[in-house]
Amino acid sequence: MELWQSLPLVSIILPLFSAAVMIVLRGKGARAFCFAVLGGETLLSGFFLIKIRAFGQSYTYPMGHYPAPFGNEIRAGLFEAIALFFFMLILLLSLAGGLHKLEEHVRKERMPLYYAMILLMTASLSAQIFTNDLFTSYVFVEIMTLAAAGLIAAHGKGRAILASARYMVMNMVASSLFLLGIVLLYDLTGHLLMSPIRQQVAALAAEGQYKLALIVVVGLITVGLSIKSALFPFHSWVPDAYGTASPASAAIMSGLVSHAYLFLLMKIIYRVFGTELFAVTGIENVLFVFGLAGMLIGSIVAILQQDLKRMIAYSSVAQVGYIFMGIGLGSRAGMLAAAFHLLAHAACKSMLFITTDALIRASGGSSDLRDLRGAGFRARLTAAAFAVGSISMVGFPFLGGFPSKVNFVRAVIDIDPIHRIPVLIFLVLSTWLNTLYFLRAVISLYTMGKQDQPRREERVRTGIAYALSLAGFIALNAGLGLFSQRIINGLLSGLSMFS
Amino acid sequence: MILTNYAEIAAMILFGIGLMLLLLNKNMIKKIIGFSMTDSAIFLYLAAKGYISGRKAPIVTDGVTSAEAYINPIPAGLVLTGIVVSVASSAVLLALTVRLYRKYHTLNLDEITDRARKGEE
Amino acid sequence: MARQLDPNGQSLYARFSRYLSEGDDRLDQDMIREVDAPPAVHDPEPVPPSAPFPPVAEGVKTRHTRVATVAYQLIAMLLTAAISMLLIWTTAKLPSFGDAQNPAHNEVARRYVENGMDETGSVNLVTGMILDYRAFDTLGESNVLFTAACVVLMLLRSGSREERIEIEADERMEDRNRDEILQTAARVLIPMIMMFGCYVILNGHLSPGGGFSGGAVIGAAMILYLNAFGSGASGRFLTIRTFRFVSVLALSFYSLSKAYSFFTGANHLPSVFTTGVIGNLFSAGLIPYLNIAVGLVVCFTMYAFFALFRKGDI
Amino acid sequence: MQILMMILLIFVLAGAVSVALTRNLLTAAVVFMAQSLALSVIWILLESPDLSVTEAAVGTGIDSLLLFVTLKKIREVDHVIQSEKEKEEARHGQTT
Repeated sequence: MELWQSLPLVSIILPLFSAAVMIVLRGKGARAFCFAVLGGETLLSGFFLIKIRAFGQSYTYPMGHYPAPFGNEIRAGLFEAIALFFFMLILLLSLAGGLHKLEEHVRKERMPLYYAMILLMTASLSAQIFTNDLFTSYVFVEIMTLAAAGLIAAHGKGRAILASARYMVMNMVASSLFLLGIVLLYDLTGHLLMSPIRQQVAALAAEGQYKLALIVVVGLITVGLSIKSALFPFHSWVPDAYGTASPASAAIMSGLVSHAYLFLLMKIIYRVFGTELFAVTGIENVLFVFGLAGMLIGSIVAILQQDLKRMIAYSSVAQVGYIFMGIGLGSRAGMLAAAFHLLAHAACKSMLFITTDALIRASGGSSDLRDLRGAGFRARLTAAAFAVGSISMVGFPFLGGFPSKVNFVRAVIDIDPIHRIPVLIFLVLSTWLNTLYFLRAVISLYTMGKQDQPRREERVRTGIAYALSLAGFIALNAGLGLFSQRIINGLLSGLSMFS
Repeated sequence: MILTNYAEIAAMILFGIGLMLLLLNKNMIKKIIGFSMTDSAIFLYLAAKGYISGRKAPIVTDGVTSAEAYINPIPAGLVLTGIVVSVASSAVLLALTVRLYRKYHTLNLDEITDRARKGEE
Repeated sequence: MARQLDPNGQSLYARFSRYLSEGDDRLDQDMIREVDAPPAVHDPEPVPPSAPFPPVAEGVKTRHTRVATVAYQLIAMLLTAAISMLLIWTTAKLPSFGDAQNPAHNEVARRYVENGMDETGSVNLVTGMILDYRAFDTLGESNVLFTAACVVLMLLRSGSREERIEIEADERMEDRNRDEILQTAARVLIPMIMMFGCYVILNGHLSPGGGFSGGAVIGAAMILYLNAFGSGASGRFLTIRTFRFVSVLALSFYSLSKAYSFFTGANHLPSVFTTGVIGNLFSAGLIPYLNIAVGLVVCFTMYAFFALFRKGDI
Repeated sequence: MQILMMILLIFVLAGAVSVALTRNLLTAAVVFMAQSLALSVIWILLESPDLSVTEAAVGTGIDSLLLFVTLKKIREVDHVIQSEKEKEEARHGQTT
């Protein structure tokens, strides 16, 4: 066990330890310490990515003195390393970007608590990515839910508290269903670690015992995690949560929280049930149908929105629909397309939420789409970032969105027509609807009505951190677009060693 | 099967009642009690699964360490962790209720949403 | 003090100081009424408490929302009924209650029972399993409690200095009408409860209990102390500073010691903490120290929850 | 053992139904506390004493205590609104 192989353990324990230390610090020291830890964590995950790529296969790291079925363990592979690196990068950039507005919304003596929650969320993110045990994933899912509720309520405004309460109620239902699924699975198989469960479940499915119980277990765990990651029918908390939270929280919530649960769902499907059982129980088609519905209805409702933040929130519901449709295809290529879209959407959505800060300031404080006219000239870099994010989501080449759409099409070419035709139709429809509401916003950014001429010269003052974070986001999206083939190969080999 | 699994079935009925309370009731305090009930139901189910009739609690007494003498310790450990998770989540939910009541003077979630929407425009 | 103390000023601070000096009784009524409903000062747009929202008349609700709520309730009722029926049906078919051949009682459980005492050194196999075999969950566990404490601190802790002074005033009011029965009972009960709590924590690996239950028992004793003797008495020791200090100490000790034992375990290095003589008080390697750390985190967090709910500050 | 277990389970379920039906929040909180106590006895019957100590201390002790404190806080804000209304009527009474 070489030294670099205990990097996953460090990436879990370091944020936990520094979150505990954080509540003693105050003011500038707290902020510097938080960014130091997050920066260090990003560097560690980058270094780990290089090492695991050279290593070539995934390994299990026992947490404690006892081997696999007896003690707890974490498992690290290439797919986990890529996901952790991207999520840490996005977290760092969104926190740097949203910092200015954050200090406006959150009172000074509550900032250390906010940083503590960000660090706890980092720890639970890396724990969910690496864990190989179901009950540990439930405990860290709970940490992430409570921290996310704290992030939404940090805003302190009445509506943010209401959004946090509605978020908590929905997620508590989801956590109970998820926990019940784990408990039933433990009762059937006697194990909590994913690989031993897989053998037991395969044996049970082969003998044909407990058929109904297995379907119920798969259903409970999938429904629990899809409520948490805002799949179409359960997305009622999304517009409030992302709409009223401050830009940094909304970016982190939409970019990381829902995607961490999605990553966990992918891992459970691959490692606990196995794709064939997942297909046999029919839950796969349910996800497929809800994914398609989410793509369409999410985009339609986004068009009807007047508020900028709510429009972006509904567009994230639509993009999560893409990912679930990819998972619902059931094939390895479908999962690959879902994984790539997970990364592309996380990078793009966080950028869009961060840009809302300066855009709203540029359009005189109102987040209404109609007042956005001419904001492109008053906040140049922000509008450029918003434009890049929008056209990336729409699928413009050289940016993140295009390769993921190509992946979806490639995933659907060689499978049975029952899946192929609806996917192609819905892909075209949804991309068309995306262009409607995204390009409408981008065009209104850069058109100058007659009455806006005098306000042309006013520049919106944005700090250096804000500009740097937007530049980093644009580079990230462009990198996703240009190096997409290398990332796809990495994901492919990661998925092959994932189960 | 029905007669032997009466503890688990009672747990599932409690789970159903708790879930119904959580989803249907509009009063925040009722929702929180419903949520705690759902969690207690799951832990009742889990602990009932760990029980082996005719065996003692998993504390080694006078050196007997054969597996036939004690029940399965794993569910007890999981439930111990779960109880504290459910208390932590109820505390956060209650804090949110107090803040909501101080601002909107009602516990009814739909009424709060109406007042929030009215307060905004 | 940027604000100079205008003696006849209407601000609460001034009236509170005037009350201290003159003890004017009419002022009491005013103080209690105003202090009880702390205006949500820290909200950027505070809703004045004196203009409560007119209750939303039934007619005002548009037909759309009324139909939506009825539809939502119908679907939710059907959904919950369907879920619970399905669950009851599956539980009836699952392995039966209490028989030894259930799949759950497999070699993992057998190993925990049979050589649990030798490997972890703890007589109470459940604590051994929680703090040694599956210690990663319990590390996550105490951090769930810590996250909840952070969120409640952020939500309920009153921000500005004036608010804290108002709440101090409110506490002074309540201190005066402490009833004797609770105080005398508390004087007898609290030491007993504290002793029982410490016993449960320290003997976590020998008898039932452990960090969580012992911490909750001591937390309950501290809450009883706060209720009986008011925040003035409990404020001498139990303040926000001690809460921060204790939870930083306990949590960092916990995560570092667990990181050490995970690291040594993964690389098969011999760990410094051996199981020692089974049955002694500090015998099961790290377990008693971890129990103490978890106990401290739990008891101070439970006390913090109660204090934050009751008077907005620990 | 089985009969006591069944009685306690019926008590817990009856408590759950009564919480669902009652309108008064205080009775709901008290019934919830009683349920926790019954659950703590059930854990003893299921041979896991750790859980009964924890459930008794945490479920009955802290969880219900937080419910009661929240209800107390809500009563206080109610009491303020009543005094608001009386003052407004009094002022209204003087002006007419």
